[in-house]
Amino acid sequence: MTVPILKQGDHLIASVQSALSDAELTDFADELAERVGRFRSRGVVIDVSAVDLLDSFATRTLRTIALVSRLRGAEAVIVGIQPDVAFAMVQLGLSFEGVTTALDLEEGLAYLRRPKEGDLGVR
Amino acid sequence: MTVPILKQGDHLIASVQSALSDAELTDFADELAERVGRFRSRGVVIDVSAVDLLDSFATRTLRTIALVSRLRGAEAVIVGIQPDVAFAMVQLGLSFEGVTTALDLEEGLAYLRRPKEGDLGVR
Amino acid sequence: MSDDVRVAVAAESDVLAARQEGRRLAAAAGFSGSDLTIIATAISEVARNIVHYATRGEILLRVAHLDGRPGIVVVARDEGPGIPDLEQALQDGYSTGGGLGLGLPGARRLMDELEVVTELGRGTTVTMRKWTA
Amino acid sequence: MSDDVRVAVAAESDVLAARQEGRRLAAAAGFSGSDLTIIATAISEVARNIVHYATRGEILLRVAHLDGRPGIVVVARDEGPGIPDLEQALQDGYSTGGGLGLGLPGARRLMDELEVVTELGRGTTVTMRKWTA
Ligand SMILES: Nc1ncnc2c1ncn2[C@@H]1O[C@H](COP(=O)(O)OP(=O)(O)O)[C@@H](O)[C@H]1O
Ligand SMILES: Nc1ncnc2c1ncn2[C@@H]1O[C@H](COP(=O)(O)OP(=O)(O)O)[C@@H](O)[C@H]1O
Repeated sequence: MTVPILKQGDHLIASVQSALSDAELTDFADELAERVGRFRSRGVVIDVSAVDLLDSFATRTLRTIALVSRLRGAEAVIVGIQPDVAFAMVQLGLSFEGVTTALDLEEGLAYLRRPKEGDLGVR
Repeated sequence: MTVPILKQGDHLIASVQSALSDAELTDFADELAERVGRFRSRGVVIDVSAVDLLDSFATRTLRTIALVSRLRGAEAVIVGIQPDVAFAMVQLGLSFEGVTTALDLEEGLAYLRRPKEGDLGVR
Repeated sequence: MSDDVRVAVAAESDVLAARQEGRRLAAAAGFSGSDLTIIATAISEVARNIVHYATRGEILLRVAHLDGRPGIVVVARDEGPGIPDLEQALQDGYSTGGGLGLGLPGARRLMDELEVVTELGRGTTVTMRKWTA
Repeated sequence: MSDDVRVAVAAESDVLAARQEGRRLAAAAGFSGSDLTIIATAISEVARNIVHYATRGEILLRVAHLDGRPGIVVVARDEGPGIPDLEQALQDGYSTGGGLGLGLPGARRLMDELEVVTELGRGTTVTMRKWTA
């Protein structure tokens, strides 16, 4: 199983499936970094709404993926963390420190499409 | 006793009553995470002005609730910590590390409504 | 002594009762303002430890005097498992139950005195005192 | 005991199997909602540690009771290298493997009880318990 990555205009949307193995997560990280370059993407949404559990390894990996995207020039948002998953993460002591999170895909895309400082003169 | 949660536009306002039991605090955590999703809330104010004591368990739970809200895409602010309560918390060694606190409901809402990066060019 | 108060502690609602009684008795002893909250907070920590680590026990509250100054004595007693490493348990951040590990050291900071007597398999007694200014 | 479940852990896919079994048994014990995810997350951490630090081992899952309350007991056992400094290993942020160092202390926060028995060159056994409310 791999992570489907869709291109939507300037942005990439990656939907992480439940119970992704560590190797698959690592492949996904490589793949996403490569596509950000190929498509010159400005933003990445990582959707984890299908994920039923984020342990310390998965959290660290997703956070790394988000930070790598940013270094490659694309903002990243992690969306769709389920309530139970969020609750267990926080109890465990985990966070996506330094990474933006949003409720779902729609909010994530809205965040990426928000007017930014650089757009000031345009309108 | 449950925690009343009011919806006000984009935001949720939860008023924690005094002497909430641990089970009630945990129910409140679940309920709030669910409502953030249902109402697509962008911010949450947790008002503890009616609370006459915050021990280490209650502090940990409220902090968890605030961090879970953020993972679900809603900023959280804890408001209304009474002077006596704050004093005892500090003596005990407690803090809401990593969570924004504000004086009262008004300041909390003002914080959530502050202009953010995305609002720059628009108005 | 008419001022003696005993609260049986076996559930969380008893923790709330113990801190209310503590607040009341501390006021009777002459404490006021933030001291009442400080004393109730210390009681909350040791009472919660009884529920969490020993399942059941009791809190005894008493007005006492030191050199004529009134104060309050709080005894939290249980016949639970005892504390294997008391020195660690009194340090900030040490918890075997997933807590913040601030209960005992924090209560010590809130009160004037805190002593723990514990024996493995026999139980734990925490005695705390605070005197009016 | 029909409720005993054993999952051999030697690869990452076994970690996924162990947490699925844990979720199933926890539901059978009467846990629901976020508790199921909490228990599965704790299992994931100790199972991953087996793969990462001991190469292979096993997870044993069992329904148990405390004062009539049902709960779940999780035992993660391996014959790997053991943990040289257990006290440090139980602290937030300590990792010899480049991890976040939150696995053991985090699992302790997620569960009601967590104990580790370890001997250098002999192996490690982590026992965790959680009781229904
Ligand atoms: N009444 C008790 N019986 C047995 N063990 C206790 C008791 N009170 C405290 N302890 C032990 O001392 C440790 C530290 O207690 P404390 O500082 O209150 O932190 P916390 O309650 O957050 O764990 C506990 O984790 C527990 O192992
Ligand atoms: N089963 C085990 N066998 C040997 N060492 C272990 C085992 N589990 C944990 N450890 C040691 O304890 C340390 C802390 O573990 P943990 O808190 O889970 O953090 P992490 O897994 O991120 O390193 C590990 O880095 C490792 O040195």
